Amino acid sequence: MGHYVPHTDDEIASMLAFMGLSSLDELFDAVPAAMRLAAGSLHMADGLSEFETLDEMARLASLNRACGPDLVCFAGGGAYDHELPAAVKRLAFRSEFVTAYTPYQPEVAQGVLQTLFEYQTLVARLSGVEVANASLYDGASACVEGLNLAVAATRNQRVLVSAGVHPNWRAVVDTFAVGTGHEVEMVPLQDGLTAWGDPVDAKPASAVLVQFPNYLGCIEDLRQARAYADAAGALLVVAFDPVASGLLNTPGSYGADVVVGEGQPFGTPLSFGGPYLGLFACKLEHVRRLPGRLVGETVDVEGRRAYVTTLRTREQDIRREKASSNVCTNQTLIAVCCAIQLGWLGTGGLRELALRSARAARATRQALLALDGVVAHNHAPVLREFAVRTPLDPHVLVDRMADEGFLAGVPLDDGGLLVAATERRTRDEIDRYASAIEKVIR
Amino acid sequence: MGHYVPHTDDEIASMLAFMGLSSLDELFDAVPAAMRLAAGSLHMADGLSEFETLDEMARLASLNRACGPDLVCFAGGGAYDHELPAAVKRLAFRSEFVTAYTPYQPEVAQGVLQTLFEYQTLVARLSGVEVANASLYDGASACVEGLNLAVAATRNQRVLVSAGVHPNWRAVVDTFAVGTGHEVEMVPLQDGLTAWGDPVDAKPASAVLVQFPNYLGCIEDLRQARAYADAAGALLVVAFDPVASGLLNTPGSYGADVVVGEGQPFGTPLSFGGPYLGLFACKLEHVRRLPGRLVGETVDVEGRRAYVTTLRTREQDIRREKASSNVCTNQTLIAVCCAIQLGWLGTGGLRELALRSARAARATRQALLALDGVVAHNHAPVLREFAVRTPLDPHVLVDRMADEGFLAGVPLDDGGLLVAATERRTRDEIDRYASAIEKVIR
Amino acid sequence: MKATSIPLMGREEEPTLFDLSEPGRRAWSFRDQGFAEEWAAEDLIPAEHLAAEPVPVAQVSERDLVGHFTRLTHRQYSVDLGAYPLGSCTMKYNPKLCDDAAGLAGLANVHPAAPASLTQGWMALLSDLADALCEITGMSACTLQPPAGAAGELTGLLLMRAWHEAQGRQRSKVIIPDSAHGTNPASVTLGGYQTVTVPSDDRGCVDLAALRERLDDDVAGIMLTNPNTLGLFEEEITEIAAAVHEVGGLLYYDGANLNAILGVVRPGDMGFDIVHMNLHKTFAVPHGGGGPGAGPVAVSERLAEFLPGPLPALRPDGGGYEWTVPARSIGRVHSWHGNALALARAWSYILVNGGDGLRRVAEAAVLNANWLRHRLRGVYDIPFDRPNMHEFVASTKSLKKAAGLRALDVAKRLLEEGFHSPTVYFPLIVEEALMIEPTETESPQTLEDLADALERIAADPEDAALAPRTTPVGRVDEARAARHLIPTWDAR
Amino acid sequence: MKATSIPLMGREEEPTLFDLSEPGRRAWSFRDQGFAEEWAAEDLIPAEHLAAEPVPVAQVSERDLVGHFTRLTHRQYSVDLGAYPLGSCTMKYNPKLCDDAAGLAGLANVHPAAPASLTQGWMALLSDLADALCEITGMSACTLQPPAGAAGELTGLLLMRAWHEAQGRQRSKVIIPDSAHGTNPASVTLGGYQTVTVPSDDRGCVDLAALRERLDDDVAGIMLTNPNTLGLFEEEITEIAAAVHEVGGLLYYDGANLNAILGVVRPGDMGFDIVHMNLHKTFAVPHGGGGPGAGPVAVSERLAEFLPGPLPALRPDGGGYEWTVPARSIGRVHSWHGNALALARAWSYILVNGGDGLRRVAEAAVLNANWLRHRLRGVYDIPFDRPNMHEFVASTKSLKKAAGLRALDVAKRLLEEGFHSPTVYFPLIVEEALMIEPTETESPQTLEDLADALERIAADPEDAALAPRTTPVGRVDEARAARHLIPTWDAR
Ligand SMILES: Cc1ncc(COP(=O)(O)O)c(C=O)c1O
Ligand SMILES: Cc1ncc(COP(=O)(O)O)c(C=O)c1O
Repeated sequence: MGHYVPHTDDEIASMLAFMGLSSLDELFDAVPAAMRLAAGSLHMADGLSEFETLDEMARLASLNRACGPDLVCFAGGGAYDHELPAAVKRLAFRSEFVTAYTPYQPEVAQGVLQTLFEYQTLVARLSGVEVANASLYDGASACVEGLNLAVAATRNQRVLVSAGVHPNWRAVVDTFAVGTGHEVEMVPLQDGLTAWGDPVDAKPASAVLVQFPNYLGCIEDLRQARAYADAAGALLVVAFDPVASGLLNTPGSYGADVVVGEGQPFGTPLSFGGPYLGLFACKLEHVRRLPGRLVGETVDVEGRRAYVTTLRTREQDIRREKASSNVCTNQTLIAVCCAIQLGWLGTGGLRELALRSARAARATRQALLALDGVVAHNHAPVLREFAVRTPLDPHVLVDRMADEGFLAGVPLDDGGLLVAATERRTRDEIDRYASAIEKVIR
Repeated sequence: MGHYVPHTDDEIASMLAFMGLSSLDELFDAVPAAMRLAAGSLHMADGLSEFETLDEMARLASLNRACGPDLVCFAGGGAYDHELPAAVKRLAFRSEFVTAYTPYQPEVAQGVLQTLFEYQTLVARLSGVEVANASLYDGASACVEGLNLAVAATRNQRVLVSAGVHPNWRAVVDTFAVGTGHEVEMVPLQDGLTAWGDPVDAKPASAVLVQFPNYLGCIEDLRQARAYADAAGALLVVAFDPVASGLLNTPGSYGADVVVGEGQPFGTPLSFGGPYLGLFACKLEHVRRLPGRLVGETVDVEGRRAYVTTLRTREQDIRREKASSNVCTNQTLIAVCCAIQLGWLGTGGLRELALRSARAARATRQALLALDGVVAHNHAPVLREFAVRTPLDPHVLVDRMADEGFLAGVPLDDGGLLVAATERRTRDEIDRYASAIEKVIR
Repeated sequence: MKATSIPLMGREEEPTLFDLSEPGRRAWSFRDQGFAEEWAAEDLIPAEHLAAEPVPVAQVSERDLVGHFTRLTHRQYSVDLGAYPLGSCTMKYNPKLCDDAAGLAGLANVHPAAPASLTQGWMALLSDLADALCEITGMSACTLQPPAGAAGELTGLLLMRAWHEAQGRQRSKVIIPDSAHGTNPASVTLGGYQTVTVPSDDRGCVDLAALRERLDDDVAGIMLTNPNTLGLFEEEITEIAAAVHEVGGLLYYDGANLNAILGVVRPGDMGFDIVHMNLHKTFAVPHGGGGPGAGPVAVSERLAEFLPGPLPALRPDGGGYEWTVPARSIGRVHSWHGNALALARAWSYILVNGGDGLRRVAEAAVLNANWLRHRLRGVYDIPFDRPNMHEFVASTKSLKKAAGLRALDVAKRLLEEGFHSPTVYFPLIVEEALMIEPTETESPQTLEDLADALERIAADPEDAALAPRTTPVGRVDEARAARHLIPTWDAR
Repeated sequence: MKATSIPLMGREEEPTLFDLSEPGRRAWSFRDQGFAEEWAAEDLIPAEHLAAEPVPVAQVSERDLVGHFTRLTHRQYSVDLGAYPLGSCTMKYNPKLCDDAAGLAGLANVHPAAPASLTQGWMALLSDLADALCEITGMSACTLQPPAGAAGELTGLLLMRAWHEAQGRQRSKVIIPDSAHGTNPASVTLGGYQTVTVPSDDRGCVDLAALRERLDDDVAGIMLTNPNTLGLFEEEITEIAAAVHEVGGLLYYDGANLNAILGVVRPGDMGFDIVHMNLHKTFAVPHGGGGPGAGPVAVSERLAEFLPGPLPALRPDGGGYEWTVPARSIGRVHSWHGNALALARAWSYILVNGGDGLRRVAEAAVLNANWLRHRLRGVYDIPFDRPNMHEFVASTKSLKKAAGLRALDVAKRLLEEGFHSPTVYFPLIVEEALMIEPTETESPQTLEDLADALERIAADPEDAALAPRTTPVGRVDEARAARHLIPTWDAR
């Protein structure tokens, strides 16, 4: 039995007596007897001590091979191995952030609210549009909400999705489209970039969804996407890598209407894929369709600056079946991490992060392409991730490379290998990585 | 160069200009030119990034063999491998506790002050005397201060120290006695317990210092020590293991005047020996000679309960060369850990901790004594630590046992091996330990 | 930089990160990568993509970063500071052990796209957790992908849809009670269904007759919370289940209130087909100021083949775990495997409690809520004053009429008393509702203090209208926030 | 249990752990040890030693434990909350990185009595750190055992004694300036010496003539802080050193103010023979509310053989590190190897800063202090208004005469302004002293805010007398605490 219920037996007895009851079981008299379980009916072990529990968790953890010095990470594909400064962890894990609920009582929630306000400001800046929400679940859900907004705004169910969008995100878009009835059409890639086709032939659509850089790491031409969207009467929804904004023009600068993305690169460890952070930003004109929470600045009765969740009439608890989204619990704590990490990076650090990642990617790419049998997957420009082809099945390659101490990359369906590099990767690691690849493909 | 100085070059320039200076070097004009170093003169590497620093620290750490599943700890000798609950670490590491100074401004230091007040209460209860200070450095310094108090109280320089007191603590007592001029006499052990001799023969002394249980784990007879101290006109200073108070009578119950000890078992990891926690408590009659800080309860201007450091006229900053001690910075954060850990244990948990440790020690002792060639070192009663003799030199044994995955114990100067067990040690570990001992002594 | 922004010393505003920013200041540092060729941005990125100016973030020292966010935490209430009887939210104490568990490098540093051979520990954990959740809910199979309750609801509705389609039928309606949480109707819409509301009867439960009227062969199913949002157990659940099943509908269980019945009764045994759980309520995943949570969905045998994939499963050859996708899967609902570290926390919570401990959780939660209801009788209205489960709903209806005391005033005044407020104005069917969920981790002494505070508040409605006066900010002008929208610092 | 005790919501008292205690409640749990034989206490311990009753500790749940101590932290100011210009204390920002470093299991879980073969990492770390400290101070050898500055002082005095004895002479006096910290004379006494005080001259430095008068062959040495406690560099240090050395005395350097001169000038080059450092000042070991610190002592060549042991040293055979004890060691001064984890923090701080960074630390610390002195000219008295080092001493002497403003009032009023107060009434030679040490980690903006606040305070002495009014408690009755001593809850 756990040790987190404080009641002593005496206390239980006297509380029951206060209510005229004589056993805990009587508390459940409303439950039809036929379905009630006797104590101990669950086929589950009894509770452990805290220490045995942690031992078991450590045992499970030891069955994984985590990224680190023994498995140097060259994998990306939506989850990146960036540095995590100590200050960010310490601050974000302060229990006031960790154990608060959604800020329903702003008078005692200014800590979370102001942090979210700062987060929204940062996400809006990186996106290049005016307003950002207080987070969504992950990159995939952000894409879904982006398309939902576009469909609601244009009242057209047809959405165009670039094949360069993360395959898992596309899969989630497809799953939810069954409910919303969106007609999802995929636009293929050509040599790494989305082949939109001639705008003249564009049929009406609500949304054009493109990833920037795309899943293959290639930097899409957002002017083309914007032009195609305009021709189709669609909103341009860009799923961006926020790290890219350290070097590249923002999606907003190309006229994106909605900017979504995965915030994991800022302050969140690989975490086996979650909790991550769905970024969502849009032009101010769409703010009343914004999914999820939005924090706004206001004043208190005495005129002091204060923050509060606002435009709440969009939300499910008020608008119910007509809400802009069903999201309630979001990923606030991860947004807090993201804000703090961006604060740590600052203007200069963000640029350095992108630049150093790009350098490492360039060095890695050069080292791989110098190997016999390794060829480029495409010829589009990249930032910190790129694809190659090797003579080996990529799954086999990744398995063998694990024995060499590397997470070599993410296998592509077409037999390619997706390789990412971050500011953590050094010349030495890259050289050892290339040598190991040379060895395993030999 | 580190990144913790916030000043930008522009700011430095304008601050210098404000003072009519033109370079940072000019700030040091008061330093005679002959001894001034040019920038870069230190033979030290340039600063690293946070991440490289942590890598280097991790490299150093990897050169140690830490206690844990790969090196199961049966060593004690003043440093014990107890469980550390997550809650205690999280609370004690909150930055308000960690980054505050000594509570000089009580109005904004009630957190530390109240915690120390609770700590003092707990230490006084475990000691069985009325008052405890806010911590000293470690077990050794607590012994030294205990003797200093006794000498000051009795104006007799002769102190009797049981040979059962931790050898390192005795060494420190000897070191500092050179300054204070105490005449330290050692009282030998006989079959594990201090052989005080007949009180009738006792010559005047200021202090009788005995460890409870002593370094060999044996439970000293404090009635005898008290009687001998009385006969010598000495104060009884007991260096206790606070865990013992979970099962045994407190030192105070035997009439100890001063109770000192090592607080590491409550909430502090092995830490290669520090920071640990010097416990210091005494009868109320000696409070004006108490070394170090003391927190007292009082009220504020509005009559609200408040805490403050008190009887400060004992202290060095006021009394200077006549102070009761020179201690200034103590081990407050470790005292905070101790208080929280004791709160987590509570009355029942403390007893369980002692009982389970004693059980594990009994089981370990039985398992060892069942081995061919292993014999008891002495026949005195023990709590959670005991000594044995094996056919092997204990240093060699400890080295070989490390290869088997155990920290086998602490070698004794007389060829014995000191073995400790705590509530963490399981039947299974004990059996494996005994088998390994059997193997290495074969 | 001034610490007066912390209530410890003053009550001034805390500047934003942007106000603290100074050009050229920095906290960051990176390792030396050791490149001989120091490519410039222009060497790496085609000119047309390169930003002319860096995006402004903020420029602060690590010292100021730490000061800023530490001060902000002093302006934030949390479970670790005190009781949080926020109805429907199950703000129980989150054992610190679970933080340590989720912080293990062997869990936190695993790449989600790493091959199964490198992630056996995670797969075992997820598989064990899914099994336990099935056992607790009386279900057959479980997906851990949904990252929150609402995501679980939508997943469940898509499962419902897939199942109906597999039976070769199209249905368009989903029934929900008028007491339902807002996410239920919102999810119904996203699931492509129309919401049909069924009223509650005067006992606060689904009006069975009214339900029967609404049931026909266009009804895909019903979504129920049981105990419902009034904290009452739907005593006629067997009849409800039979009626819905009879028209070929499915029963969806909104598990937000599962804490009440752990080890006592299982949704599967009540007749439910699909269940979501809020691990951030029942299983002590901390709320994080609004997430992340985890909203696994468990289903009965007949729905298992529709679950999202991939799922971890033991390989038939005994060689560890592999990923499998159910035969007729509706597809992915998350980028990866769900909020994995939150799932790990929940698993550690289940291990430490065990089957025996989980039942004790429910018992104590229900004990606390009932005791508090008894204690507040005569102080506040208790619209449905009969044995409740883990929470109950009080109301200031009479006090409002008599003395103008609104639920909102109680909420604000309670902050001054050192407690977080209950959920107010929900469920919608109770006027001036105060929905109180003490949870099992609050002691009888805390409940007594809370009751005393609520009593004091009821006794002085005028004073309550002025509250809160001791919080970092006073009552906040919400209308102004909406009217004059400032969603970012740049919009100031 | 009530969270009103946190200033975030109210300002009530926080109950003690003992007030929260309820019989039978618990937070603890232990692992199943798997013993078949469940020996009872009576089976294990002779009856005469067994306590009849368990010692009362407290009986609280983990939830209440966490609530209690978390609330207490909201009643506690700290560097992480804001500036802490406490003179002589060097309350700089402590990089969070160092927390991570000291938290490494490979450091934290090492037994201090483990054989050298298992602790090579620790020995390398300690040896590297000792070398770096020697390089920084210009010394030859270093012990890391002393756990704080005062312990370092006493160690140093015993080294002095051992050295004199080795020269075959007995000396009885140690000279300290009247501006010295209280630990200096207290340590002198414990070292078995008599304190002889040398006055400061009107420039705030050691009066060289007065010193010469006091020097004779009964003087064992002199203890100096340089820069001294007025923040002034002893410009005649070369002359002082020569004079002391001439009578066969040694120079002891109290390193509390080392932050001012890192990489700029070294005690060894000034002529000092023995140096202690406060790693919890200069090298960013956090103060922990009053410790733990670390007070290593470094010495010149001729004193090396007297150092406490054991010391880690590279084995002559190249096989790693071994423990060695200097030939004429004074013996141990710590139970083990000093405050090892604090030493590890300091080492990580030195690594991250490097030689270049340490000098920058000193430069910025001195820059900040001088700027602030300039800024406060005309506002407060600056008794020694000339270039200072890392701190300076102001005074309210004139303001007290004119308007009754005491240093204490400034300290209390500054708390309301969101800053910790400076050190007050020290050094003793300055009336109504305000000893201000901003440290290098505070930005120019923070200094400006601090100066503004100090200006406001000087402008309204009457108001200052009422302060603090916004802190968790108001001015505390210290006299009552001493008169009516309540050192424990049981003494209430
Ligand atoms: C009854 C009920 N259903 C559903 C939800 C939605 O869950 P989530 O916030 O995890 O999306 C909640 C959350 O408050 C709830 O209380
Ligand atoms: C000048 C001076 N010397 C010595 C000390 C004593 O150091 P510690 O507190 O580390 O014992 C201090 C501490 O404040 C100090 O400021």
